Amino acid sequence: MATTTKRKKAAAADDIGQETRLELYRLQVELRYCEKRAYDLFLQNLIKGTSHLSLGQEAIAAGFGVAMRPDDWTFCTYRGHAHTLARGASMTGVLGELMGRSCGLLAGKGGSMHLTDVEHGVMGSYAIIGAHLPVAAGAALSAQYRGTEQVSVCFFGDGTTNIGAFHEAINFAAVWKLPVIFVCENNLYMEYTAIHTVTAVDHPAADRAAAYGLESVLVDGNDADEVYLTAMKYINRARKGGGPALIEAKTYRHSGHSRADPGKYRPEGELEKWLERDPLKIYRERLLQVGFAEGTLTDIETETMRKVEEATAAAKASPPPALDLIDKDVWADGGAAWRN
Amino acid sequence: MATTTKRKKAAAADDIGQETRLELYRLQVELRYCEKRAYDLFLQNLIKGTSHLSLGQEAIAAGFGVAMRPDDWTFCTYRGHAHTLARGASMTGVLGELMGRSCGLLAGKGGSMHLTDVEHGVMGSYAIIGAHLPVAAGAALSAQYRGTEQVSVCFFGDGTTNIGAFHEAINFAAVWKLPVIFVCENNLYMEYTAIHTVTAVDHPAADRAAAYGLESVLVDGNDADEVYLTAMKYINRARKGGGPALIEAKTYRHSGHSRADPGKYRPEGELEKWLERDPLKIYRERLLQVGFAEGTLTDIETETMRKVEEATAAAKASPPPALDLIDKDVWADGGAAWRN
Amino acid sequence: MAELTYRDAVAAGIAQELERDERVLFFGEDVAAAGGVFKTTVGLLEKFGPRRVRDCPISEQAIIGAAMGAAMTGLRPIAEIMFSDFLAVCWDMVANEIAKARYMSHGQIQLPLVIRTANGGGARFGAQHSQAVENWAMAIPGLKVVAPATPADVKGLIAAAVRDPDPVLVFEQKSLYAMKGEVPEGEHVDRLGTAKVLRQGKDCTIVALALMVHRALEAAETLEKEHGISCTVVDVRSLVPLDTQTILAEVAKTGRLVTVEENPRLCGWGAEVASIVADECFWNLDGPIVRITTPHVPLPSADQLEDNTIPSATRIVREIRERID
Amino acid sequence: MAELTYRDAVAAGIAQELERDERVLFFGEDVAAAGGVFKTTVGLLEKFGPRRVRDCPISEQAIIGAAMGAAMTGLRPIAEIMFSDFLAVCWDMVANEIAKARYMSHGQIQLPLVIRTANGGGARFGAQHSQAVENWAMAIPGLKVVAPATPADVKGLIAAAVRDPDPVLVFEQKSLYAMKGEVPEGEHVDRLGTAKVLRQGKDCTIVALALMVHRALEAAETLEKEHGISCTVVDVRSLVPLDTQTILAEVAKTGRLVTVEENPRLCGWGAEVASIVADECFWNLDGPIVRITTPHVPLPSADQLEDNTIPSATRIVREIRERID
Ligand SMILES: Cc1ncc(C[n+]2csc(CCOP(=O)(O)OP(=O)(O)O)c2C)c(N)n1
Ligand SMILES: Cc1ncc(C[n+]2csc(CCOP(=O)(O)OP(=O)(O)O)c2C)c(N)n1
Ligand SMILES: [Mg+2]
Ligand SMILES: [Mg+2]
Repeated sequence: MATTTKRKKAAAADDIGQETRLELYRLQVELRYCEKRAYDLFLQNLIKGTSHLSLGQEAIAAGFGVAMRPDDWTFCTYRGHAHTLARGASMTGVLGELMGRSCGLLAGKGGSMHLTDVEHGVMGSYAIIGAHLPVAAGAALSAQYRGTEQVSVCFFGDGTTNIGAFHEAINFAAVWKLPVIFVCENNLYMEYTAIHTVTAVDHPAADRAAAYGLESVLVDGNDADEVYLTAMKYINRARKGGGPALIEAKTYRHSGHSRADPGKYRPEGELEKWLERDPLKIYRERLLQVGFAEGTLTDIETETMRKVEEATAAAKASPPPALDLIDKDVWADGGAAWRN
Repeated sequence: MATTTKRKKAAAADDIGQETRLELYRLQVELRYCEKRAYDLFLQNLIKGTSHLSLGQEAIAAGFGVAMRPDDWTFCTYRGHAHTLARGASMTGVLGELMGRSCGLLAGKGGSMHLTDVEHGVMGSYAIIGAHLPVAAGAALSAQYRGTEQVSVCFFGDGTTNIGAFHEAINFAAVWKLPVIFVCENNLYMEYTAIHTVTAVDHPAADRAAAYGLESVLVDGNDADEVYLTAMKYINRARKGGGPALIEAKTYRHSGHSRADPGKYRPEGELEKWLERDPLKIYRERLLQVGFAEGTLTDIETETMRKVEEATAAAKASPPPALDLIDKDVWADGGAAWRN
Repeated sequence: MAELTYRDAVAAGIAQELERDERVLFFGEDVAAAGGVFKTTVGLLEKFGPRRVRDCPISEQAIIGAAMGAAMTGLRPIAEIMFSDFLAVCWDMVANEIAKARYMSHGQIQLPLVIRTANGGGARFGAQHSQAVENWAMAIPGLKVVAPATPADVKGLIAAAVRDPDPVLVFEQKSLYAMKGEVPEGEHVDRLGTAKVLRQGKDCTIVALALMVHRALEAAETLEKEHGISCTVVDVRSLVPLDTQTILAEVAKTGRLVTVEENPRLCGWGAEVASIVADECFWNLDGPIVRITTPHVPLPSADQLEDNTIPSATRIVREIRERID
Repeated sequence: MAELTYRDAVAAGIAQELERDERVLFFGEDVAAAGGVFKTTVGLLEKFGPRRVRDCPISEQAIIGAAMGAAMTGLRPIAEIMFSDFLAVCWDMVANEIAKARYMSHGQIQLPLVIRTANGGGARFGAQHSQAVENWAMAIPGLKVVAPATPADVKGLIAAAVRDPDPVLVFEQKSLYAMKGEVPEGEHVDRLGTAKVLRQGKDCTIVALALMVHRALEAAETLEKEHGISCTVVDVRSLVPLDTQTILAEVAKTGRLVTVEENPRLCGWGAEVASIVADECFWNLDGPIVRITTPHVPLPSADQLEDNTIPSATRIVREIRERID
């Protein structure tokens, strides 16, 4: 596994164009700023219910977001704000949904755990562990059946590798060589329980790839270049009929599992160690190293912050959803009638 | 894998006492004769519903049956007649249940797919694929919790390795080091579909053991000695706190999946090839080779046939279950009341 | 009209839709090469090939999840769950994912898909292969549910289900597979949400579903001939949408309602129908509402036990004689 | 009497039983070290240690299956399913295995086990974390089902469930976790199968469960004070066994039944109660049976939407005013 990782690191230096690099940075900054804003909005009690942030995990969503074709499909979990934004969904739509406003992506009907933006290929966020892996396989089946060369990308956590649907979906995809990339974001914890205490192997996804005839792929999930290159490799392979991949990206969430969680179960010093490996920090340093000007980066940061402010204002200004939505859209006819 | 198998074969020659050998033979003969009788009883329409025979797979049930301690637990599938008998359940009780008679192990309430004999450690036969793997793990948890050194043995087919509960149960058992042995009887087919067409790896259980931190164990399921020695090894290890094992035993069913199935999906010559490797034939030859007298074996055969005849007669003579059983034993108070 | 078995009508319904629409594909366990364990899909693989008719691993969650993913990206899959009892192993996919996706996504996600399954008892298969679980599905907002009682209905309702833009569960009663009946020649498409009045009477309205329809009809014959009690029999056919207009109208005419349900007692579909009638048709009722159901027990296996657990025509006759004057 | 939150009463109930009986053990996801995502099991690990209070992988089938295997071999496990919606991922274990094992085995297998779960809406968690699914469990023969509405009841019914020789599902309403109430000091064990009459009235009998009990009580206050309509309120508490004696007696007194259900409309527990009353209490009814339920839609997330979907006291008042003279 260590070797795989090294080979990727080396490749990273060469294969990524300058424009792509800037986009990878811009996207990570967007995801970071928007999540931070979401956190502020909780504290102001403008976001009700629950919410699960990807702070610290941005490199994965960004790396894949940049590598995907616009008509590819993303399947997310409740921890899906970043993945949704990474496909180009409107920030106002995301923040609005978190706040339960009518401008929300789902007009407030779904909530933070169910972000969906079909126009941008975000085919839903799924809040029951494991459920979306089979669904992502099904989308891949559809691409294969219709010969569209679309690829389906499915994100999930380390804890998800212990549920039955994980196993069924990956075998199913492997047998039919479906163009689907399963991406395990290993952030070391399920909700509050360390993954190693409940899993029989060290690398909950990578050590299980062989059980589906797949190669073991373990990457540094805090290095956007590495994620991007890995994504490109396996997405392109899947697009050409090479079948599915299972990728484990090691990362860490800076905040608690959800808004209610102060993260007290973490051993002392762990967060600090990972903050050293903050994907944004790593990437900013790398860009400066490879010759980007400080000003280029601060421009991106300023511009992104402006977008976040704009989106926040728009979402705050948006009214709550109309009550008649309650009885809408159970069925394709727009209604909810179960009887005549 | 090949090496593992060879090492076991070599061991087989030395480690098995003569008495054990005879018991292994006797048990295989019993399972074979009883299953054949069950088949005859279908043809006479004395067995209604469905029924799944283990003809050709007897060495596995027998090998484990002989290796287990009386207080160990067995968990079977719908294809569980042999495993139930192998723990000492009454043949009349088994045939009676298949025939829906009041002498049946379940008095006709369960049917052929649910054979249970708690007194003999047969903790149920489960007809929904995969369900009993977690249950077997739970029994093992109970043994571990109470410090009884009991071991739980769970039999299932190759097709079962693709369902979610398989994955959950084995990880769960591995994490808690539970004394449970998962035994995959790989008979090459699910119902009518060849396992290799729906599975991403060649050995559906053995190639997945590593996903749970377990060693890969592949044995010749038609060689009762090999099965017995493997069973002894892993059962004893589990008993001493060494945790679970996942064993794949290659075998073949001589008849169709269930009574309705003529087995037409099999490639020509396949059955014939496997009949050459009939576990009873193999074992009988081996016993003669290592010095048992022909007469000793025919005595066993005659005596077993007598038992089968006796059991058949007893089951046939048994009345159908009393209708008041319908409203009995939903609850521990013996009744079925859902209201006052 | 052609005479077909219910089993062959299933195949004919699927074939009709595969033929018509390239977006339709069909998959499940042992459905392709073997033609299904109930032989309901014989010949489909031969006719439509392995791209459109597929055998799956024993992975119900993957099967139903795949149907969902395929449906939201433009296909119109038909997935088979071999026995309806096994819906329990993929219930999350059915009840939490498929049923809710359209609503939660504010209408962005469409799920034109069909789940077919062999439902109900009578084959001595025991408690895990004989359940009538149509009420499980009925209880979930976002699912449409049909349970056809005849060859013509099963073909026509499968076709309607495939063409419907929403997820539909088709409960085929496994004891009916061998039943023969007339099926319209050529294209046959029925309508979801429509009950059928099979018989008109004066004394009592029997509302039944699937296998129970036949038993209700048999009971109604006997009641008429031997006991002078004249019954209307309504075949509900579709639980969601529910044709309450027909049910309420027929109950209003006779003043009495008897439901005959194969599902076990508690929270069966008959309870829902009873509660609707007890509200909206209350002033037309001349006496108590009677529910005849499988008792609230798991289904026993032995033939005599099973036969005395699922409602029989005899039991329907007896209960109606006792309860309806 | 001590004042406890519903949340702390859950922990107290589990602790009482762990203390009393060495065969009891408790496991689930994030329940031990973290004390549960709803903080309902805080302190149990510290008090009883990791042998008896355990954190599990995200493997609901394994968790419930393990509870089953442990129960049939002599333990009395309590398993937690974090949100009741997740029962769908292990529904086979619950509905097909646990519910049927005793019956199928002709009484050989005993399953004294408890499944606790956080049920219901009100927390803006959206359609997959807010369902009231007590009717799913009620529909399955072989399961006992309770849904306590107060801290005292949740402690006492958990204790009763643990001591019961049969499998019991305890539906805790997650919006009630913060509610405070008096709980008897010392050992407290309630009885399954008993409803409670919380208020006597003349005009109408409201039958409610869990969170809806509080809304029914509030509505009854308003109806009495502001509209001169006097209502009986019955807290069902236990769906299986169901205390039909109490329900029938209370409906007979007022002549009217209104059920208030959090579950969505079709096949809710209220339908079952309505059908029982429409049969056995028909001649005592003075008017239609009214069911107030969450409409038959998945639950929306935004606060205003959620508040207008689950039955509120205001809606109960309005419907009763419209329907009861
Ligand atoms: C079937 C199911 N079980 C439990 C939960 C509750 N739950 C929500 S998130 C979570 C932890 C998931 O951990 P992981 O897969 O590592 O993802 P992460 O949250 O770390 O991104 C759990 C247990 C759930 N949503 N679904
Ligand atoms: C969840 C579930 N899906 C499907 C079935 C139907 N079914 C019964 S046996 C069987 C094949 C099982 O194959 P395998 O595990 O190899 O066992 P074998 O019958 O070969 O012993 C299937 C698909 C079932 N009982 N349960
Ligand atoms: Mg995680
Ligand atoms: Mg097999």
